[in-house]
Amino acid sequence: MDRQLTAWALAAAQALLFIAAAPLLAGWLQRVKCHMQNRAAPAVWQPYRDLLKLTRKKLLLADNASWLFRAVPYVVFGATLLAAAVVPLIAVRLPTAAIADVIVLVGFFALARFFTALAGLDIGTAFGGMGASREMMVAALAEPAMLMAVFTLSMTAHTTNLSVATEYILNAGLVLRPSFLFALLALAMVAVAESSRVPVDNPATHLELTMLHEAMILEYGGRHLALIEWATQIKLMIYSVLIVDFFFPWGIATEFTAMALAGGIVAVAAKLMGLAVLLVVWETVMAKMRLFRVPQFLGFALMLGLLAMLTHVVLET
Amino acid sequence: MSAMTRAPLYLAYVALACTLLSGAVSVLAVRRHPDFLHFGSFFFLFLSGAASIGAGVWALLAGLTVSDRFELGLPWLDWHLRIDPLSGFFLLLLGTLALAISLYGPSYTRQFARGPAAQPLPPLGIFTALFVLGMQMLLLANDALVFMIFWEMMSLAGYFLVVYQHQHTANRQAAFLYLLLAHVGALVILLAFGVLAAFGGGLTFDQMRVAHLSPLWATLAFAFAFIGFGTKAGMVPLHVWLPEAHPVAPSHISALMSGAMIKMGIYGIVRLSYDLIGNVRWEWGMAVLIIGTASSVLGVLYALMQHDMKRLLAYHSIENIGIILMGLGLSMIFLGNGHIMLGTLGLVAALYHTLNHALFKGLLFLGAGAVDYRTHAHDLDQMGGLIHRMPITALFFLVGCVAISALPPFNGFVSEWLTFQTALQAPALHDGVLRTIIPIAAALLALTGALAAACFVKAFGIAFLGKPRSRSVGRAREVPAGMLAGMGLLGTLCLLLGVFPTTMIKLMAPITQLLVRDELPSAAAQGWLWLTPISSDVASYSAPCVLIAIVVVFALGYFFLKRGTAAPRRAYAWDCGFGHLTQRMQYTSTAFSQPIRRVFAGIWKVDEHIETLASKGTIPHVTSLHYSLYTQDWSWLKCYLPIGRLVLAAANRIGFIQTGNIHTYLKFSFVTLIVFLWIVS
Amino acid sequence: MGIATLGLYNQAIILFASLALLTSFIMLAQARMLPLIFTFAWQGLLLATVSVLVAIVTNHPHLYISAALTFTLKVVLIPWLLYRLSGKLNMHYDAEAIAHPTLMLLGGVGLVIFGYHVSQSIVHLSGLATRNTIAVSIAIELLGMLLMCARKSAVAQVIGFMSMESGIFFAAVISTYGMPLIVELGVAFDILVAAILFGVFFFHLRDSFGSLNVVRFNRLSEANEPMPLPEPPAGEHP
Amino acid sequence: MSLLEATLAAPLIGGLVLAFIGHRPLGGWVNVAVGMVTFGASLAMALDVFAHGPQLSSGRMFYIDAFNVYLVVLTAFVGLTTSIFSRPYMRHEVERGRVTDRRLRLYHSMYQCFLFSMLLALSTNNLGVLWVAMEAATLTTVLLVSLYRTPESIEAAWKYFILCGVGIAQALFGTVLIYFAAENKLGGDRDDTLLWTVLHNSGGNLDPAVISLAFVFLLVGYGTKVGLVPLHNWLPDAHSEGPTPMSAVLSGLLLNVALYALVRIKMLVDASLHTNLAGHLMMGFGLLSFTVAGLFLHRQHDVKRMFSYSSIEHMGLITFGFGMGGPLATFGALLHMTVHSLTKSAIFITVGHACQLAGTQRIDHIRGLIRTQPAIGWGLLIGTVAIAGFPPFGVFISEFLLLMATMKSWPWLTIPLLLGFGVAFAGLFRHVQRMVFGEPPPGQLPVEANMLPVVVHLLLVLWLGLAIPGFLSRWFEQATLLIAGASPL
Repeated sequence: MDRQLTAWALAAAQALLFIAAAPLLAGWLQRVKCHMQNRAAPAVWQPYRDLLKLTRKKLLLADNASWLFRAVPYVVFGATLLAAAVVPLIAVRLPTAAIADVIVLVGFFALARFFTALAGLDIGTAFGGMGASREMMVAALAEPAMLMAVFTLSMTAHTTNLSVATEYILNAGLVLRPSFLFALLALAMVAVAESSRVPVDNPATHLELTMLHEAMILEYGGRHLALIEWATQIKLMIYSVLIVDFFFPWGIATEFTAMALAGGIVAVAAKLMGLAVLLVVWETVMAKMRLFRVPQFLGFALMLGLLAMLTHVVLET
Repeated sequence: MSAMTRAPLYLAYVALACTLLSGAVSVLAVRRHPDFLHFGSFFFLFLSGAASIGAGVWALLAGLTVSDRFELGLPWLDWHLRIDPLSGFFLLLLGTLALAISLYGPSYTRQFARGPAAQPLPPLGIFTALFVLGMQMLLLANDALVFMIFWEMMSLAGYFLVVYQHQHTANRQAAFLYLLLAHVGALVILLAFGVLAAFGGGLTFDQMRVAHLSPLWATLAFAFAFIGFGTKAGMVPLHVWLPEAHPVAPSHISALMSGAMIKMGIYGIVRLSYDLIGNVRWEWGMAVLIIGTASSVLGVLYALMQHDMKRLLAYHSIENIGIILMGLGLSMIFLGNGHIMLGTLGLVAALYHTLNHALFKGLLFLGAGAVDYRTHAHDLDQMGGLIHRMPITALFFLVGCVAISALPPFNGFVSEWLTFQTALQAPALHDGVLRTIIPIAAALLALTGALAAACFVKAFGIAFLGKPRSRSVGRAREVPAGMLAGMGLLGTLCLLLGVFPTTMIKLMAPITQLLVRDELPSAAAQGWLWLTPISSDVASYSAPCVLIAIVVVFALGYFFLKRGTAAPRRAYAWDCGFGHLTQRMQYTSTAFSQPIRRVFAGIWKVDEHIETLASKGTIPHVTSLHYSLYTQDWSWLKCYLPIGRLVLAAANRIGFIQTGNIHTYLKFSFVTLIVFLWIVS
Repeated sequence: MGIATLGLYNQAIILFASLALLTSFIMLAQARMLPLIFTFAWQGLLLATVSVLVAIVTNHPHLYISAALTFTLKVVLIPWLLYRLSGKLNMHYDAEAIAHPTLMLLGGVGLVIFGYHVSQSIVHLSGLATRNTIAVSIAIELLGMLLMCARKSAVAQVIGFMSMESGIFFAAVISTYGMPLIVELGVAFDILVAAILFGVFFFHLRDSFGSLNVVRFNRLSEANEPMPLPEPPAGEHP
Repeated sequence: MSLLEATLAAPLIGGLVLAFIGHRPLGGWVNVAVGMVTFGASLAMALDVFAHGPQLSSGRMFYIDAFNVYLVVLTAFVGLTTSIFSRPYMRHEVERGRVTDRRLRLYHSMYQCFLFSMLLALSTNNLGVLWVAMEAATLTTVLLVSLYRTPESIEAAWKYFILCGVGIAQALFGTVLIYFAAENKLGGDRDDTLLWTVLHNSGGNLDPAVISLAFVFLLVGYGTKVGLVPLHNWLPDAHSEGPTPMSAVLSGLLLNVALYALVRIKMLVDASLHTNLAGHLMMGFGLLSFTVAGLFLHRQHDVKRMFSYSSIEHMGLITFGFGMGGPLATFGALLHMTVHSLTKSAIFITVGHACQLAGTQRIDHIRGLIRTQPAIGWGLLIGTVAIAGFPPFGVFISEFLLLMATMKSWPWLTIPLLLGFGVAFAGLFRHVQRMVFGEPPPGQLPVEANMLPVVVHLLLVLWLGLAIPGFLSRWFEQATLLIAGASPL
């Protein structure tokens, strides 16, 4: 019973840490990017400042915004928060992992996306409609690709429970699985698309031709925008942590001792920073692609996912 | 003891009696006394729905199987009736929908009592009753004759309901197509029963159960049953009648058709393949899985191209039938390979999704009916902004949209999740091909889910959000309380079934016990909070936690962010600083689906027409531009049209027999005589 | 058995039967109306004679009755009726062009052979010395039908019909010494009524079609006005 | 046996009486009254037979057994209901000036004579008399087909006359041959040799060669009257051009009677021929008629023509059933005979009113019946639904049985059968739907219609569909026992 309590407490703590750390990752990403592009870099804490500022701002709503428009940020944030709560960040065997497995995780993202798109349509602007339409198209292609990658892993681990899967891979030690390689690539491409980074989308622009995600949330401001921005950062972090957990789980805590947990934190931080650097490199060398080349990009991801699954079935069993 | 054990059947009889009464009462609903329909008929329908729910739940809870017979029908074949958990489950489904529409109907049908859409009321009541009666009886049927009689009665009553507003050509054509395919399907079903009867030595289901069929004949019987029932269920490529018939019927009837009638096809498939034929083979499962996958993907893709609200919903029925079939197919594959537990899981997933689809599709059709009732608009591109005019309807419709898009924590998600879980157990199979095909099917299921979400973002966003695109929509009002109650009932059930799946799965245990002699002990092993279909290590899902979490987030947001801040200020939309917005600047449904249309080009037969009108003058510039887009169903163009042409061409060819020249006629009989004489001598 | 071994009466039966067959052929070739009617009457006479002879040979007295019936109907009443009608419709002397007369005669010969072939399987039952005349009766019946198929004039068709009847009567006489009395009377009555009705119809036909050429009676043809084939729908948009 | 004689005498006397007073307003009523007497007598006789089993009249002139007794009742019943319908119908025709007094008299008198000849054909024990009665049925109706004296009607009557005459002549030849065979084997009293009872009891030892020849002639002969393709050409013309009551009785009763004769012959042939030749020929004929007629339904422009093709189709199905033999199929065929004649006559009655309503028989010009006169519209719609084989109407049950029987004995024949059902249904419904629904043409007014017969017929068919009453089912079983030699139970 006591152990149960500690587990739950740890789980809550991890979730809080997760959402607290998300802006930090974004900040770090921004900073590295600026360095790489020879620009003056903002502080790593900049995202926190932005969020705080936004929450303080007075709320301004478009005149025909409906109740849905005002509910959406909370739904989005709630869904993302849940997603964050079930991903093992520093330790496995945490009870919250049982709330939802990886398929439900995808479901949470879908929920968030669904309502964001509705919010985009609510005001009745052309941009909102455009954003919603394009976002749903991208999602429709990204989701099966992601699931194919995830299925490969969960078939290997005989589970869709994230924590259990991570632990399995951890215990299996270093196995050179071609399927994992393909799955990693697929998952990375999907992650790029889903967290609206270059080349699929460009978060740092408000140009009609390049916006996807931004177009939907154009009309938001104040605390609503804060919640959505935060949710976006959490989403990016979730994807990164997923990749880390699935493919380089080493260092994650398997028992609830202070030592192990500290080690877990350090390990995950290091891994995330490394991953961020890779992402920045990628974003710097790539250019934003035309909307209708995105399907080919994601189609390639889907193909990789299928390949991963096939190699798993054909070669590894 | 007997009274208690037979109670479900008696309750079912009560339901039948109430249905008949509801039909009988509506005979009196002549133009002067419409209330006989609005209150009398629907009141009895309400009772009937309640009674069938009672019967179904009782049969499920007690896991009873009660049979009975009547001195009717053929001299050597009485009417055999029987209620068991399976039919109980479908009775529950049917009763729930009947309940909902009996709440919704009284207000909705007022538009037929007077005004421009006035129609004679008695047919509506009578055939609604016969429609429900047909379904109730075919669920209770325990021999082929009764089953076929009421199966056809259901189809026929449905025809009269589809053609109810017969002054529109569309209704007549749709109704004809519907009845034609229903009739052909029924004949094929008849063949399936014929095979079973030939081996079982009789027409009663009990005789068929004990019949021993060789694999070949069993497969043949299954094929007939699958085709016949699939026609009713609306699986690709036998689906063409569905998107024609459902939109033109009155909306509460569309709800009943899409929610209950096509499920009878699923019932038939389950009943025949699991119960009557028995020992399922995995090859059948392959066929069902492939057809199901095709139905789901094609259904949702075609739905995306629709801009008539009810047509769109109808295509989504095809998609969901596809998902159900995928579950069934997986279940058959696993059963055929001897994995009883996984087969059970697939079956549960399929049946669960059947119930869910009944609920949210019924809800959505009722919502579409509510919009139609106030605005008389079918076309999405004329709607918009209804969330301001009809907030409660919008809320319920939104619930339906979230549920059908398989988003947690609503019910659609649970059943699709179970289907995924089943699919992910593919490694348990020995056949490598199966192990590869099944995950691919799962990926396509994911694609379906994502596309469905896109489609319902479009449906809800275009219809309810933004600004009204036509004047009548701008003037809409909220619908009467009765209609809201009907929708509210279904909406609440959508949420409940999504949040408490373990309870429902426990309730379904007797069905799997009956059909595959197994159930899912592990599903609720961790208590009602945790849904763990296989084991807690493999996969788990806790819908209640999800719901709680979202509520908590709302609460926190209220406390920490909202409280104390001033009320938000209203202003023009920013829209990147572009000027005044008119409703014509909004995305239309056609525009919304354009990217997907480009990505999946070739699935549809798309004809685009752009007519530009250039102005006179030295520098011609375009003054007006008219864009029109038709998307057509390939299966219609490539399959049905040719058949129709073939038949008519044959009919035209054969006209030479009737030349009108008496010499020809005499020669016919002369030659016939000579030939026969030659044969016998 | 050769014909020589038969008695005189039987030889006469065979002779007259073959003559009746000949009359059928003549009718087939006969283009003019009046001679056609007379030939038909002659055929009736021959058949009546044959039945009398059979009656004498096999001493079945009631065959005299059927002979009398045949005589009254086929020799007196019906020819007279037709004569009167064709007089009224003043078509005594009109002739119709027969399509491919030789071909038709050859076909007639073929029918005779066919009738013989058919009768082979059954004649052995007959106790009659002249049993092969059954083949002749079948041939007469079929020839009558051929006549109906070939001729354009309604009157000619009626004659063909009647000669079919006489062929059947003939078969009844020589194979089974005639049918039971009541049947014969009933048949005779029916034929009489039929003849009268035919007469009525000649006038109706003439009034409404202006001629008795049956080829013109094709208003009820279905060969024209076929159904249009379905076209692909123009999309869901109205 | 006086009851049977009453049954026969009533229409004969009625016909004679009506020949004098048929044109009076009273005539229609007398017609109905005679029909009632006939029906009452036949019903009483039926109960008598039902109580005491098959009955042979003194002088062995008539023979009533389980097979023909219910056909007699059916004939009397449909005759009665049709006469009820024909009273207002013919009065309307007289008002429209399509029929003069003389022709009205002719009509009423011939109507009864026609019934008489059919009853005679059903109840006689003598194959020769059967032939005579069949020919008489042709002769009595041929003038009614041309009652309107339009060129089309006269042409139709002429074709009817010639084709049926030729056909019936073949039947006569067949009868002669049967007599020939029987007379050779049985010898005995010449007048008995054609008696059905004698022939049937002697069963088995007739000469197969002669019998098979005879069967061919009889099949072609009576088959012409049944309307089997390709001998059917007279049927659509006669049905579409005559007055509607005639169409109702022609397709409701005459076809049945001809088929009855055919089945009787088949029983003889099967008894003496030990191959299944007769059955196979009938199956082939039936299937051909079934499919061809189904196709023809699609290309019709005249509503009465269309329904006459549907009659051909159903007759083909019944012939197929009888040809297949076997208790199940025979039971189905017998049931189908009953429900078809009830439904089809009801449909023709409704169609008659519909044509008077629209003033034409062209399908393209009949629209929106259900708006102008709901009774007629629903009647036509429900009748069509019933004839198309939808439950809960009896036609469904019989077709169900026939399909099951086919599935048992000739599985691969179910495919053409099913195709035929589908094609026929589509052909029938595509037209009827257009006539019943939609907006009526401007100025279309209701007519005086007596829908009682329709209601009664359809209710009976519904009853037969839900539950076959005990006495009727026992009749069918006895008849099945008689024909197929085994009971379906």
